[in-house]
Amino acid sequence: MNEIAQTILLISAGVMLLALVIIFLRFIIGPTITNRVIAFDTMTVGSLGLIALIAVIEQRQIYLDVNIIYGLLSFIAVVVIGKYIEKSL
Amino acid sequence: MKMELFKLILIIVLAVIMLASAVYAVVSKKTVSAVLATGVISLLASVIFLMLASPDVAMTEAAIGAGLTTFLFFIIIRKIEKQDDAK
Amino acid sequence: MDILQIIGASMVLIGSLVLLIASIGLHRMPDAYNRIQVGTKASTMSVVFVMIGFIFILPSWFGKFFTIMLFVMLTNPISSNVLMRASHKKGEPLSSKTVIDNLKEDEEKEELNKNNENGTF
Amino acid sequence: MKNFKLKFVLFLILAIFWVLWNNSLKPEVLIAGFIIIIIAVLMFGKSVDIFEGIKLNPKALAFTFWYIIVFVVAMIKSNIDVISRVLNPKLPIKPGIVRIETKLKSKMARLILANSITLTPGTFVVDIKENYLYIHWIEVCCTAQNTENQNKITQEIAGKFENILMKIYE
Repeated sequence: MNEIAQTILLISAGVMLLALVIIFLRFIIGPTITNRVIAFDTMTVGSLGLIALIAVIEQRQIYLDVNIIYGLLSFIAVVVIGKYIEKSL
Repeated sequence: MKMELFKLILIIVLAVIMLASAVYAVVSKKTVSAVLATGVISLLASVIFLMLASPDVAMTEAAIGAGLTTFLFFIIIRKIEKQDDAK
Repeated sequence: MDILQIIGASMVLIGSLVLLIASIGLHRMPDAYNRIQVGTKASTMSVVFVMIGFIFILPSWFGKFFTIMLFVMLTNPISSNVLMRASHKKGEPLSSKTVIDNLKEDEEKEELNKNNENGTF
Repeated sequence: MKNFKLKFVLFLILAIFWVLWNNSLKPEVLIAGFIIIIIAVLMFGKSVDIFEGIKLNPKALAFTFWYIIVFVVAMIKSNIDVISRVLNPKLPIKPGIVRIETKLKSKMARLILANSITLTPGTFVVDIKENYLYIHWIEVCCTAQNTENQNKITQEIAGKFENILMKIYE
């Protein structure tokens, strides 16, 4: 891969990591359960981008399969948590 | 060289977040928050497994840790609450 | 092909900056509803930008990136909608800037009607 | 065979996803996938009524493409809106939950409408009851309760999507 492109990719990985840390702070201080679940959801979607970035840097296609399983299961988990908050599980 | 340094930094930051999340799961007063913190731990653990070049373990960790245990815990907490309400 | 790779990498950078702005927005917004708005929109858009950038970098993996993009665009609004309805039903407080809440008014009206019907019998 | 058309739509969607996800057109991949998809359609074909009212003609296809273009433009606008609101130091928000009425009947059309409203500037679906959608709006323009005002709000939030979806589904 091109040198410049690779450097830009590394920088964007750093930005994503910073974003994950800031979202995690919201997870810690969130006053109610809803705020924590929002932080969890946003963190999941952010790490989808990070996993795809690792797959591109390492040039291995199989890493993307982890991505879809991850997205599917976290979607189901958030729906179950929503049902729990609504008391209709 | 640049790649090695990048990987090292990534793993260290993710591990620090994991540790903080684990401490939070222990000290938090609410059960639900502790379960969510456990979900965050296995989320980041699967990213670290991926960095160490083992996609199959990462897949299992994502399926079991982030998905199954989280919603099993929630279903069971709800059942316990229902029993308490019935009393 | 160098120029395509650089365009793709800059799109990935834009996507990660959008995610960073989402994370700042999670701290600045006053109540949970506005946080859900910012979190869902910005994170979905960030994934879309990142995946389009990767399609520019590696065109031979087009299918996988496109599937992940479609998947996130379909499921992320649904899960946030479930979360928002649940928190409204549970009674999560709205911020003091809120102007109007039609849903709560209608629910109260429905409740009142039900009570009246029960009262007459 | 009952509602063959709807099952065919389900088959088509699953096949497109299979080919995209495997990212190859080798014969063995295609044959294995089609066997699995046919079994899945036969097993879960009973609950296929969410596609009810869909049309399979060139006009509907053209309107689908037009819908995608409108949707992408709205989505990019939405993101610029969110960024400018978050980075503005005064935080210019005036949130509220408003009620709009929809004319769509089909389940799939309602799902697409709700998803599109969620991803466009400043609006977010909270709940759906019969014909009414309750929407959390980040910048409420007018709060009066009369019918004329409600029609105006409906036009502003859902008008352009609803008109195109009517042509595809009804």
